[in-house]
Amino acid sequence: MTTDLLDRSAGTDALVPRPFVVRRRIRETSDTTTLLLEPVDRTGLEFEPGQFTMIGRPGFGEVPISISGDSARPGMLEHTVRAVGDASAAIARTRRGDTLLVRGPYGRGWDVEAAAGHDVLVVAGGIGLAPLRPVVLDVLARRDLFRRAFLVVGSRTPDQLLYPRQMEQWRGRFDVDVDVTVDAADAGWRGHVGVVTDRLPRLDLDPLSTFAFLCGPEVMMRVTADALCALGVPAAQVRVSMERNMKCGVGMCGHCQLRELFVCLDGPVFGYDVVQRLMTEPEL
Amino acid sequence: MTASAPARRRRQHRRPKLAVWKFASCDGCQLSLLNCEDELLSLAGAVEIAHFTEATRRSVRGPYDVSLVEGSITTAHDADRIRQVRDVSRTLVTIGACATAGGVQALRNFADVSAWTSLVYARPDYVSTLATSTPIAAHVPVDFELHGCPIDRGQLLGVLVALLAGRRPRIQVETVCAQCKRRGNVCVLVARGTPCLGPVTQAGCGALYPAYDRGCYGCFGPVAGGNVASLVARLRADGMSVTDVDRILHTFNADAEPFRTGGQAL
Amino acid sequence: MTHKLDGEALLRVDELARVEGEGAMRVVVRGGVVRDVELQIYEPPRLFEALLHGRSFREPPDITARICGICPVAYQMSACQAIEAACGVVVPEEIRLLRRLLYCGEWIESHALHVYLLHAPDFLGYDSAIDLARDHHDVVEQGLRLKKAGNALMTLVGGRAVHPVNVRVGGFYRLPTREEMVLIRPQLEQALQDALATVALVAGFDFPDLEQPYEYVALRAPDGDYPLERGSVVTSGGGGFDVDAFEEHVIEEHVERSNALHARLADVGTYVVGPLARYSLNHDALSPLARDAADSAGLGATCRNPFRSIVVRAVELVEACEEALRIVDSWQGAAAPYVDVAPVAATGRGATEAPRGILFHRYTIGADGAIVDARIVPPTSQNQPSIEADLRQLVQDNLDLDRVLLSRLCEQAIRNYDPCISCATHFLDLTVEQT
Amino acid sequence: MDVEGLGALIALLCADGYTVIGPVVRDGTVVPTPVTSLSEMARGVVDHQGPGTYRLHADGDLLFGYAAAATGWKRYLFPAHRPLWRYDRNGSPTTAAQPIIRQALFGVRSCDLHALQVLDTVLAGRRYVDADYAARRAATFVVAVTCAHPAATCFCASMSTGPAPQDGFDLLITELVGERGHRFLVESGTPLGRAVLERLPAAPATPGDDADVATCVSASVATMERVVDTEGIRDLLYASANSPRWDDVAARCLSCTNCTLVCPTCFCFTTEDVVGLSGADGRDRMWDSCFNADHSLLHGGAVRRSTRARYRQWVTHKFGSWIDQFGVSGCVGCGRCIAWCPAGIDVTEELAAIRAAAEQTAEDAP
Ligand SMILES: Cc1cc2nc3c(=O)[nH]c(=O)nc-3n(C[C@H](O)[C@H](O)[C@H](O)COP(=O)(O)OP(=O)(O)OC[C@H]3O[C@@H](n4cnc5c(N)ncnc54)[C@H](O)[C@@H]3O)c2cc1C
Ligand code: SF4
Ligand code: SF4
Ligand code: SF4
Repeated sequence: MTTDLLDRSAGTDALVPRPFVVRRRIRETSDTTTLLLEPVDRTGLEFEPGQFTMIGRPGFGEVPISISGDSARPGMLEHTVRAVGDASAAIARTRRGDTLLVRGPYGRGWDVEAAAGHDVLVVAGGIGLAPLRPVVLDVLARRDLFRRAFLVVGSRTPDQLLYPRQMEQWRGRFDVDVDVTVDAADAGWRGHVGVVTDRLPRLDLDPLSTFAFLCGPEVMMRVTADALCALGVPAAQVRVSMERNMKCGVGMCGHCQLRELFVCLDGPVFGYDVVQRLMTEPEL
Repeated sequence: MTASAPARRRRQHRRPKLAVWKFASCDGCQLSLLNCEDELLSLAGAVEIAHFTEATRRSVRGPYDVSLVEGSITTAHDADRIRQVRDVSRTLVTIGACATAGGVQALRNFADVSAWTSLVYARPDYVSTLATSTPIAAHVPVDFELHGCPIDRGQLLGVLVALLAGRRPRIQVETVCAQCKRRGNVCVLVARGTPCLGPVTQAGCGALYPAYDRGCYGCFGPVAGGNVASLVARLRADGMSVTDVDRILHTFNADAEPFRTGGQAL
Repeated sequence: MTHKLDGEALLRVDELARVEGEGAMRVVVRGGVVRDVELQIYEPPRLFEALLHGRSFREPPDITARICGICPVAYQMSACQAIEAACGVVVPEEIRLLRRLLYCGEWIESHALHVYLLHAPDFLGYDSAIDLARDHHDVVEQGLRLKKAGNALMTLVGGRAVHPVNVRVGGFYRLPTREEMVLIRPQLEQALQDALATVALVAGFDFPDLEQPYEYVALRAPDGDYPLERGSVVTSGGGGFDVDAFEEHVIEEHVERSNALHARLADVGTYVVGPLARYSLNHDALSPLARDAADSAGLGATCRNPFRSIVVRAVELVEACEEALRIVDSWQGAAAPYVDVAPVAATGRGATEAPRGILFHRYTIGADGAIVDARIVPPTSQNQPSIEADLRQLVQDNLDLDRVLLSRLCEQAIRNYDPCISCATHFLDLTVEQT
Repeated sequence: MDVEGLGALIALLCADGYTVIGPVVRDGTVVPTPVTSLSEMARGVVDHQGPGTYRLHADGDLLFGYAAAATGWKRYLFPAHRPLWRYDRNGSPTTAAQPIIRQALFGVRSCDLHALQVLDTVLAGRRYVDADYAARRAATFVVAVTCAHPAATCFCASMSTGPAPQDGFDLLITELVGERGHRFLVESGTPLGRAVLERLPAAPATPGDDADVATCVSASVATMERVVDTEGIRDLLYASANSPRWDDVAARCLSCTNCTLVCPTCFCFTTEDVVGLSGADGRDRMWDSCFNADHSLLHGGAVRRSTRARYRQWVTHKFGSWIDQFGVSGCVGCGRCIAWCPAGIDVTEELAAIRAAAEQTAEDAP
């Protein structure tokens, strides 16, 4: 018998969720909703930008969702959820007062600290802006710690853009360069049309002193990271947030493995130097 | 959200209407619903059983929220009838091998039906039947298919519960082997050389057969992506004849790909 | 407003409910006389006898089970018996008892289903058991409990309730253990109590008057057993023959309006199989408890009112529960789960008492074990002519009845036979027609 | 000690409140099953294993004359299906703690001892802990057995995980036959084991015993047929992501999950919300496999769609990335995946072929 194991069995069960109550819901786009959740036991959820929770609606299953709120205000848990399947749709359509079940926060975040004293480049595609919003909020809150700040946001169409009001505020600031591009414009769109990589040259980056944080579809991250590396940004200074199937979020269920990496524990945020090879191998 | 709001309003105002329809079949799958003895009355409280001839003479007019369809299409009349059923059903769920794969009666698809009819009936001219037995999905769009001959009671309840909650039913795609190992059965193929279709059959029965010391005969149909050719190679290597391989693949899901090719799959 | 059937009238029920399968009824009345009665079976043909051609002689228990989800065990038992007869194999006593136990499970399940879910609502004026449950929750609960016990027994011996997997030619794949047998005992004891309560319940129903002079045909089992898994054929006319001579005595005809075949007894004509026949020809073989229950329910030694078949089924529930308990208590295991059966080029016949009556199978097997010829005579096709005769009599006797009520009465009369249309198709729409 | 001595050990463990789980013959195989006496356990049986086959024959009178049990001990520590949590009376999710029983695993071979250590690391040795596993493990007494009769499928010697148990047991039994009769040498590996041993009627070990054990072990190693060349195996696999051998094995692999579910170290699980007619009740957890399509499912489809990718994931994880993740190999050489693969796929053969293919490519390269 191993006594140390006995000690370990006494801890809280990582697989048992805590109930949270939906306090506010903001409809972002036709399929995406931001939820503000309050823990029933009033114990706030301290997190680092880039971390996620395992969140479920009773009876519908549990899925990993990034925390999209302000890490300086942990009392209210914020998630932006795109309804793509059963679980996410069920979560996205909860109403004020409904209970959701939450475990976490889990995973390794963006490590914004590391970018202190450098230029910060945030590139987001679609729902990818959700895990990056805490980065933007953090950088803006401690703006003096960083050099230049760029935010490049790509969206399929103008009406699919997340957080439009906040984006307006950020655009209004002189200490951050906000650039929004869409794949397909509508009549009222006066901004850019094209992919995010098209926007990189005009930024006039200082490659060696740039920290880039990317999140979006896997191909978009790969193409952007490759473009940045080609510009001379060290791969270790390019961070991407990976997505894999997760049943536990704590490195036990085996589902999120990317060869030797557990995306839930070792990531979801990785330096591009770590995952570049793994991202190019199909079906890994 | 917009998509769910009408569903919610509906639920508040009335219970969803459930209809059960029968085509060419043995009634076993419908019976599985009546076999939910512990849940039957609460189920009847949660839904309005609007049409179910095996259980009630009252039939409430459609449209129906959920239609469970048992049986395959073997007559021209039934081919018309299933279209009418589809028209009055919001969600149509097919239940059982007959409805999802044509059933055991689809063995006619491999034979000469007029010869068959005269074998059974003295006056084959009195019998109107199609040359084939085809699954419902070959005639109308189907929202969800529940496999098995017969279907599993637990899976049926799971599907109904999901639909009641406004959720799409989900059944894990995996082989009978996976359930067999979880159950702690001893593999009859490996330990006895008993022919078993478990490695290529969709799970659902709870790996019943191996627990009864016989091989799986595939009544839940082929698992998606199953490698029938490799299993046939093993069965042949164990000394099974092509005829016997054909027989084991050609039972209740005979006309489902890739069971259809039978011993030729190699 | 009521509509009576005067002059020329047509009474039709297009979709018979609470029967197993699809059928309809049509009765034509002209000048106050019933001219034509038809029970139509539009259950599409599934051609089982044909698809058995060329299959292995080991397959009929699994394949023919799929003829009917309500009485798969009956098909498995008759098939095994016929094939074993062809191959010259007699299974050991313990295997026979285990088969009888499995069969008890099916009787309990099937009878409970029919009595409570299909037939009782007619007597109590409800559309279904679910409506009945709204006013008489305990009654329906009792029925479901009984049904569940039957299913549990089938699951224990057969692996599952619908299309059991444990039956094979020569016996079983796996024997239930002594512990498993002991575990089911309390459920069977409760079932016996529920069965006795069922007799008391249904004995109190109102039964329409109808006495029918039919020839009854049933099995008689050796050793004073109530017939289930074995026996030879006897008739109320005093006749009798071996199962092997079944086809010499029973003639099946194909009737145009139906996908089912009608059977007649040579020299006699219309006959009836099922609970009424079985009970009337085997009253002496009932257990004392079942016989007492029948007595107290007012059933004589023979019963000729088809509406009272519900009481007979209840008595048979008592018999089946008791018999199951007896077998469970005496179970000592068996030397082997099955005996080896090697194919023999021969023809074999088998008949057992399905819940709805005699189910006959005949197979001719080739030396390689492939089936050369197969024939199946299910109970419902044997009863179809009598059902029509009952309807003719009922409509004639009740022509002054309101049309809706008459139609209901006819449906109820059809349900007396618990017709299993899925079986008969190899079988119903209730229509009385205005011409 | 003699056979009676072993009987006394089981009686003692039972009396101490342990549920003794020992190897029992069931359906023609040896399966760990709860027992109350030695007489229920397998005896005088020998196993014949090969790719896709397992047969048991009566032979001799040995208690441990066969290799590791057909199914491992995993399910006694990591159940195939267990409730994770249920709602408590206040509607809060609460651990669905099942009563943890004290159990004695009787007859654990060296490969399975290593497998337990692997699971200890995976499920209870890192930041997050499977509390249920840890509790079960803490309540487990391990009686190991020196493996004297490996099966044709075994290759623990290659994996440095056997056949002689080194640690991780409370008691260790070595079955010896020879001039001095049929006897059992029992050693303790923990204070707890020693305390049990001291209460048993056993003669103290004699100087010759150690030599007899050593002979027994070397004989065992000598009979082991299969080998895996573990030299640089992780890098080999990482570099072989596009080996043509994956296509070859994919043609045979049924993607049936048997190999992963019999493997004593595979730990993948999935979860499922438990819902009744009256609503959600809680959540369950069950064994899953990387051979299932749903395992790598993302919105839009599975990452590993092909059998080729799934087989590659399994082998690469077991023999390669496991080392990066947990510092040890994920394979303990028990050979179960070979015997219980319906297609008879032999992982040692596949590894050899992958190595050969890699060497071939290296040669071909200028
Ligand atoms: C670390 C991380 C952070 C994420 N953050 C967000 C976020 O902030 N907002 C957001 O809308 N989405 C986010 N996702 C994606 C989200 O988890 C999936 O959209 C969701 O799991 C889909 O599940 P479903 O049941 O609705 O879809 P279905 O298609 O019905 O799912 C089927 C199965 O696949 C799994 N699955 C499907 N898609 C994914 C996926 N993309 N990632 C992981 N598992 C998947 C589900 O768990 C389930 O097992 C994140 C994913 C990860 C891994
Ligand atoms: S699938 Fe099988 S059980 Fe279901 S109705 Fe058809 S024959 Fe009967
Ligand atoms: S390797 Fe063998 S056991 Fe594993 S999934 Fe493939 S066929 Fe099944
Ligand atoms: S990979 Fe195979 S041999 Fe290795 S531990 Fe797992 S089952 Fe045993």
